[in-house]
Amino acid sequence: MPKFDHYIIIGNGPAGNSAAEVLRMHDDQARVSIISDEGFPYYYRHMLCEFISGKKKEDALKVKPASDYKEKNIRMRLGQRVERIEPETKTLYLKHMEKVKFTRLILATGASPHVVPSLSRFEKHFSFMSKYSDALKVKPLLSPARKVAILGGDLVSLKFAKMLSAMKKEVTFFLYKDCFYPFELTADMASAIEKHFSGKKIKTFADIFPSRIESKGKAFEIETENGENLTVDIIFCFMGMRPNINFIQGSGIDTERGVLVDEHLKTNVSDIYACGDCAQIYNPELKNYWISVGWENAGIQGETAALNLLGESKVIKPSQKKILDVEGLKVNTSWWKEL
Amino acid sequence: MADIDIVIEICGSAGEGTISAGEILSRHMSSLGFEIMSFDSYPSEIRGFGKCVAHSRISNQQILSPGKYTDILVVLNDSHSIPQLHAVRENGVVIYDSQPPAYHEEDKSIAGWMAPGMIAYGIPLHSLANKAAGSARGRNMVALGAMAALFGIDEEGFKTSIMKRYATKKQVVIDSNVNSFEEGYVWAKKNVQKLDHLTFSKVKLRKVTQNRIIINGNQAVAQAALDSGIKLFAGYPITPATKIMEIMGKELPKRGGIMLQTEDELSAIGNVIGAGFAGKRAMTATSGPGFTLMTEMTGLAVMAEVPAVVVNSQRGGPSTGLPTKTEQSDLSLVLAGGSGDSPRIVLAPSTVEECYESTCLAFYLAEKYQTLAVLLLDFFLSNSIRNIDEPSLPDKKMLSANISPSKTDLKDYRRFQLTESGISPRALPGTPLGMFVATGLEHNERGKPAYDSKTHLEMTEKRYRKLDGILKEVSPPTWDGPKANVDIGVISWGSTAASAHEAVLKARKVGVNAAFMSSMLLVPLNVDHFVKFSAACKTILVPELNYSGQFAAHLAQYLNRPIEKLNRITGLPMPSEDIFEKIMEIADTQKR
Amino acid sequence: MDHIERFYIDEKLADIKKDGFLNYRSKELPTWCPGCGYFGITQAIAKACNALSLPNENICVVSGIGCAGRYPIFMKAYGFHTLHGRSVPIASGIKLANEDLTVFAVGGDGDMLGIGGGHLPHIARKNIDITLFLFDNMIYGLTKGQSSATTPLGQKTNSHTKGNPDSPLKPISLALAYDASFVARGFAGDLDGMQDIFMKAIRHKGFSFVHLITPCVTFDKVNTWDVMRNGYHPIHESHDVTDRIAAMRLAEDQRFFLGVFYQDEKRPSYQEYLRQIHSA
Amino acid sequence: MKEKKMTVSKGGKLSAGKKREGNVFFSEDPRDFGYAKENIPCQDACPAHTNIPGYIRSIYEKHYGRAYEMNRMVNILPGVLGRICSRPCELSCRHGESDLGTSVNICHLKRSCADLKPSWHMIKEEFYAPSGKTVGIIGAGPAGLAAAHELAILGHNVTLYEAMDKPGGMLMYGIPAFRLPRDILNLEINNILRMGIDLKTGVNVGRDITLTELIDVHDAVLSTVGCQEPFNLDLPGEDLDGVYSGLDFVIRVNQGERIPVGKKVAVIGGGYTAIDCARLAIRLGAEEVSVNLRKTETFMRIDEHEKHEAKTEKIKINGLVAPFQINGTDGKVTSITFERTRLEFTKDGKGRNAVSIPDSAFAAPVDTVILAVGQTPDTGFTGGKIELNGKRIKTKAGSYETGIKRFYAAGDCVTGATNVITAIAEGRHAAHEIDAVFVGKKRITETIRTETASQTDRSRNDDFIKASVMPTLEVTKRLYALTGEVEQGYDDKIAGEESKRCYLCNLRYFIDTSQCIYCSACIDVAPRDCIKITRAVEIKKDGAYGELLSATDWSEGLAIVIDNKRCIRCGKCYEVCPMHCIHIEKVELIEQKLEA
Repeated sequence: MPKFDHYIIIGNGPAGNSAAEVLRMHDDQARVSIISDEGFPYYYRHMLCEFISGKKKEDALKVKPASDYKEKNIRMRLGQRVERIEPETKTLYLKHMEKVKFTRLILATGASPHVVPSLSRFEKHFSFMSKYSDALKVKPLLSPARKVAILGGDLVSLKFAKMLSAMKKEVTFFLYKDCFYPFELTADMASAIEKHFSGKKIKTFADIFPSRIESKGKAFEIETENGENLTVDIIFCFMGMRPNINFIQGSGIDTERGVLVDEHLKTNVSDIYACGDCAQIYNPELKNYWISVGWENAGIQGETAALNLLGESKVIKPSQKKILDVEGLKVNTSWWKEL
Repeated sequence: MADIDIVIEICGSAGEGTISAGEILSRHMSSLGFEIMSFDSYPSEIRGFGKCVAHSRISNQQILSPGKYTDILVVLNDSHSIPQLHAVRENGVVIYDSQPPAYHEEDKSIAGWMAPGMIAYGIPLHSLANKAAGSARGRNMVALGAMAALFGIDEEGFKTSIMKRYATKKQVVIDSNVNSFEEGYVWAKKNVQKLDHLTFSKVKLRKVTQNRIIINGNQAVAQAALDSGIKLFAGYPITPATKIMEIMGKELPKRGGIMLQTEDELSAIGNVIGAGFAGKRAMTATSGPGFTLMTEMTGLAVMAEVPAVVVNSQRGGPSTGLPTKTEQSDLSLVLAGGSGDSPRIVLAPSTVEECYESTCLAFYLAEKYQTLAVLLLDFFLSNSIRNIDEPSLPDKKMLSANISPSKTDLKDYRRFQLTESGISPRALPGTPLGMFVATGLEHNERGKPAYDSKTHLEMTEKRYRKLDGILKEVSPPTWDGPKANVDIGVISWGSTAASAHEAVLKARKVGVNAAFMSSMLLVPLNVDHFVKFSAACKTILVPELNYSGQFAAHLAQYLNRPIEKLNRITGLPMPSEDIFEKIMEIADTQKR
Repeated sequence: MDHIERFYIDEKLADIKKDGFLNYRSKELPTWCPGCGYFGITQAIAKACNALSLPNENICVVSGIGCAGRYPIFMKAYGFHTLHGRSVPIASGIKLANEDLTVFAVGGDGDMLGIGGGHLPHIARKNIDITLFLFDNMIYGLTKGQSSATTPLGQKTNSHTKGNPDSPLKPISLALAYDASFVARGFAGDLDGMQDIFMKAIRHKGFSFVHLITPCVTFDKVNTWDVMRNGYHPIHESHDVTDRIAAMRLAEDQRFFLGVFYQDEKRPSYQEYLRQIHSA
Repeated sequence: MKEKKMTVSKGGKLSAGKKREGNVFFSEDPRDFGYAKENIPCQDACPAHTNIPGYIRSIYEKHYGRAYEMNRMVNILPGVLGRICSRPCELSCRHGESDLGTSVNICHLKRSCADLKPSWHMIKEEFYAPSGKTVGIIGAGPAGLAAAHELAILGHNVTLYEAMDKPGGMLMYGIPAFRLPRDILNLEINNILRMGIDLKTGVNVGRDITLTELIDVHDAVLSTVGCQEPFNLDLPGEDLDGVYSGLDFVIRVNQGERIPVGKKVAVIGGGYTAIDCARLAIRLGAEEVSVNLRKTETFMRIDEHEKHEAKTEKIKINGLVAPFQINGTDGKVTSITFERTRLEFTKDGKGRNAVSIPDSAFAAPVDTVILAVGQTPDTGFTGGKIELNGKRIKTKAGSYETGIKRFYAAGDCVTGATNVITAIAEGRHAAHEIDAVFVGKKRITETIRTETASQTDRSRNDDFIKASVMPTLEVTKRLYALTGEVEQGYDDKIAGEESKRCYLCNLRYFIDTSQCIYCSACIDVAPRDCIKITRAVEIKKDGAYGELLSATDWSEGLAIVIDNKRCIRCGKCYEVCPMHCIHIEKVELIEQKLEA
């Protein structure tokens, strides 16, 4: 009997791709489509730093060649944005004015950089490093830049600051405890980082916000809360990530910080699943909701969501705590971010 | 400094400005110093549901064929463009409307059909056009603007090209086009992140030494006719030859000539024959269906020995067929159409340059040999726009070719005198003592109807003898490649010949021992050269745009050997890529 | 207070459905340019056929080439889309073979007066009972805007960029001169007027020549809807349609008139005439 | 419309269709009401049925006074509502449809007509002759004020009994001054009172005078006491120091008290009062303020502007938590224990319930807890003689009359806590009912007024104007004062730009089917799929039109119809129609006052 199933995955990151592969592996009949608003094919996000510094070329970023999708008969819709989901009719409304029907849907939309509301009025001055398109934007700006400011902080930003400093840039780091990602920075970790940075001649402001940022020609003037003034050529913002769920709101799929799912990664609407950085899951151990962080975990969630979509009932659990190396300091963290 | 050789296709619905966008693009790129070859395909409905494709190959190196694979597809109409996607390269670029007025149902949007490697840029063509000019008409210009921004084409120069194109229109039309372009440019610059690597901005261009003109086959024919001293053009509108008439309507009166738009092709060729009889150069232009009508009268020109130049720009299929598609299937009609044995001149140019050259030749030969000359173009060649070096004008000898009777001749004037050359001195009306009667009936040397077997044989032989002279007037066929021990010899004609030539050059580059031959003059055919060429080649391949292999069949009677054929009737010009593949396939077989 | 009558679309739709003129449409949406006058003519033909309750299967529409050549595709009837200008002979053949059919010959000014103009005098003087609809938009639309046989003198077209050097034919005068037994003119923007004419033309026993004025919205920016609407006047009720000289005077008047110019009901059609002489 | 034969006019020209200039038509046909409901969604969404396209057009024409009056016809406090309205209209604005951009800032425009009306703006009220009847109204909140105004116009003597010192009710006491400056409020209240309304403040009905006494002195008594009684969560620890009820908190701050709130404040609840409490707490010096919801932000019944301003002021909104108990030492709050919740569908499958997750309790340290989980009416003043609907006053179905004769009730005390614009609408409607009883017939009815209109000067460019942002006070300047108004208002330039964005949904474009030749010229120029070859039109149960069903088959295309629900009034079709058979009408839902 021919099947008319159409499984759609929104999002072309590790969660979306592993979900697509699992679906195809277990079901060679159904249509499988990935829709992504990014124009560039599935890439290694962590290599973006190397990409903008010129160490890695564009092709090295690609996780797999286009032919792989052709062989697996996975339809790829790049550069297409889903504007609205209508679960009653199982229809997606795309920004370029196309309606697409699904029989089952996996949301793997990932997350976007967050800017704290008090700084949101300066957002237009900030550069980000979370997507390939960000990197493309930043790349030509970076080489002529001499002075760089970094706001917030996460593991990538520390690595990035080190890299910039090695590129002989003058780096100023505004280190915010609250915004550190994916965990809160303890005081001793913060001071260790400060110490480490001063060794690399990176100026650090700890928990001091800019109170004014203005563009002056191609540069930016920053006035800090404690009255210091500095001029920089480019400002990077690393204040953690927020799940990409805006377009889901109002559809009847429940969201809070992320898309609310149960331990099977099912949303409140039947036939719709969520996984990866956009999913918000309750965990009894933590007595809290959590959101996945990181590449591998997204992949595991993608697989789980796909298997459950196909009728299994696998339970997702936060993995064991893991030790991360932050600038020489051993830090215990898990792969989740408490909300 | 890089090289570039890319194909851009703009695909839309008829009436959406698809063709004009393509034209502006080609003209602008040519003005920058690029080589271009572009052509359009469009339906016979003016508006409505027909599909239009403006296809341009743009390169900084020589181009002989239009290019089979698309590097950039610009989508003005999704449903028409979906079938065009198969020609887009694996990592090609697709530009489409991201803001049409209503939702596409699933699979009606091009966005759903793109292959995984393709790069898609969604531009809100509809709303930007609306914003720029208050209507969606300017979507084509928005698309051009976006292309300029994406592929590094100078904005200001492009705007000038647009203004030039609409120079004769009202200011509001010019403005809305330029504004739409601007809107697309600015939007794309601001909002589109470039993921491809195609750019015109860093390309090394050849130095332009000679005056270059942008011209299509129809224009070249019209220009050559004007340069050859045409005095009357009579015509009836028919795709794809209409443009020749329109140019004549504009240009001919300026030179003291007349463009006569007749009520039908019967009348058109009648007027041409009338003018020819009176000693003036005249021409008509038509396509297959019109030529079929004219065969009522082509025989009259041959029989009455009146010069007449007829252009047949071929379209597809029998009957009304495929009015807006290209094909080379009128060959048999033109070689033999009409009643009785009627020798005529048939010239088939293969490039826009040759369109000019062959038209000049047609006027010269028709006048000198007092017969019908048919120029065989095709839809593609008629509409294929090229930038070419300005052609050299026909010389004095060619401009005045009539062999007039001498005083001695006039003493006892025999208009249809049997001569060695087959040419009988022709008196023009107004010439004292030269009066005669021309007729479509078989006649004797004086023009009197005569149906006896001797006269009919003598006169038929006389008319055929003209062909020997004609053959000597025209340079022999092109033979490119080794003169002996050739593995694969490719023979072609008309527009396909250019593609074939390109394919042979490419094959030789990869080490295949191939040679190429083509002849602009199809009747009379330089059989000797073809026989020699054939003898030098292990395999002969004849690619052409018809189903039955009309030229291959025509050649076979002289070559007396098996001929490999490559036939296409897709309605599109012959891709050199297909010929190349065929050559490689044959080369493979030969090795085994 | 002057109350206006309200417009309720559900009632209107019900009225239209009940009316029945849609039965004379095929399923195909017309491909003419939006705004084309041919839509108006199409509408009026459908309404006339409906008003006369003509059985669809007894209607036969024959056309040539051109924009009007598409017409049979959009009408629910027997249709024949033939060669350019040759619709009249084919239509005449059909009528001569089966007198029960209502036969329309449809064509534009290029088809009927240009390439096929030669056929016109002959069908008129034979008085074969077909109705000829001349869709006259005064230009060649399908070949993109060249002068046609009815393009006004001096009008700029794509073939005559300095102005059309040929005087236009006067279809009404021609038809009168050719001795057509029914001669009328309608305007594509006047639905009621056209319907009235069409009903008379179809009922008429003999050759009916209906000249229809319509704008070409794509290629003719001179003879536009509004220019036409303001330039044509209904024939006054007092006109005697049996008076050919009066009709000729109207046809040759500086003003353009709409309505029935001439109708000779007494003259037998070709087939009637044949019967008469053979039964005599 | 009748089919018209072509006639020769005086100029010898043909006339295409019948022009219908200068005609006005009134209708009570359900199709017309349905049309207004579907096609003028903003007006329909407004509980008071404010003529929104009408007043926005007046702003565009710079007739701010007229715009103000258009509002005042149904809403006597435009300057107030222009600031604090919960704007149900904007949710339904057509400009906010997914492919059209964002809604028009209707509320901001309402404010701008109040702000920008000229100093010589003159009010014209039309009064009915005095009736000699008297009405007592209990509570001078929005519903009471609206009712008083309407009754005064209808010729009745009104006495307002207000328990507090000043009139205005929740507007005066329940909304912080940084959202609603008091001078604006006083001005508009005085505008009502100067119509001869007798205001008695400081009168507590039930204590100073009984309801029975009141009914005796008046021909009718209307209760618009609103909701004053905070909901109780009955949490353990509610009696601790540092625990406040939200409404109480706001009223006390509004009366000038600076309540000490400590560093960490947890607000429980997700309504306007909750957000107001949180924003006041920040202004009172709190460092960390959170708003805690049982469900999620999605289910908060406040508009996005307020949410955004709150977040800008660093207020955290926490979802999926249910307060379990309040903990303290020495009678003072120290922390609050929450349980995590998860969402479940309600029985009808549309809403959500928050269900506590077992074993998920956790404690958060706080200095102050503000319980702002809603209010109910306090019906103590009736002395318990009245039939109730829960805690609300019960009225007869479809009426404002209570179980007691000549005693009416309207507004939040009947409906439960809603919003100001609903209260105003309720007050007016109650006044109309009382009037009808006095007079013996309805003197004010709703009707659809249709008028022939001409083409507007709206251009397609106007559709691409971005929504104008409301200028706001800098965050740093906000937090140190309790009164500084955060939103600064549009100037006439911004208001003009914003007004251009309105699609003028009150204009109806339609095709006269008797003249249409189906040429699709209109469809060709349409900017979206707003014109259809139609095979049928759905009729809804209430008699209104539903969707147009398009025909793909020529023989089924009954008519070409403009779908006014999709129309964005660009006017292109009107311009191109060769038959001139597209007509424009202005359709308005209006109130008609009957006159002898």
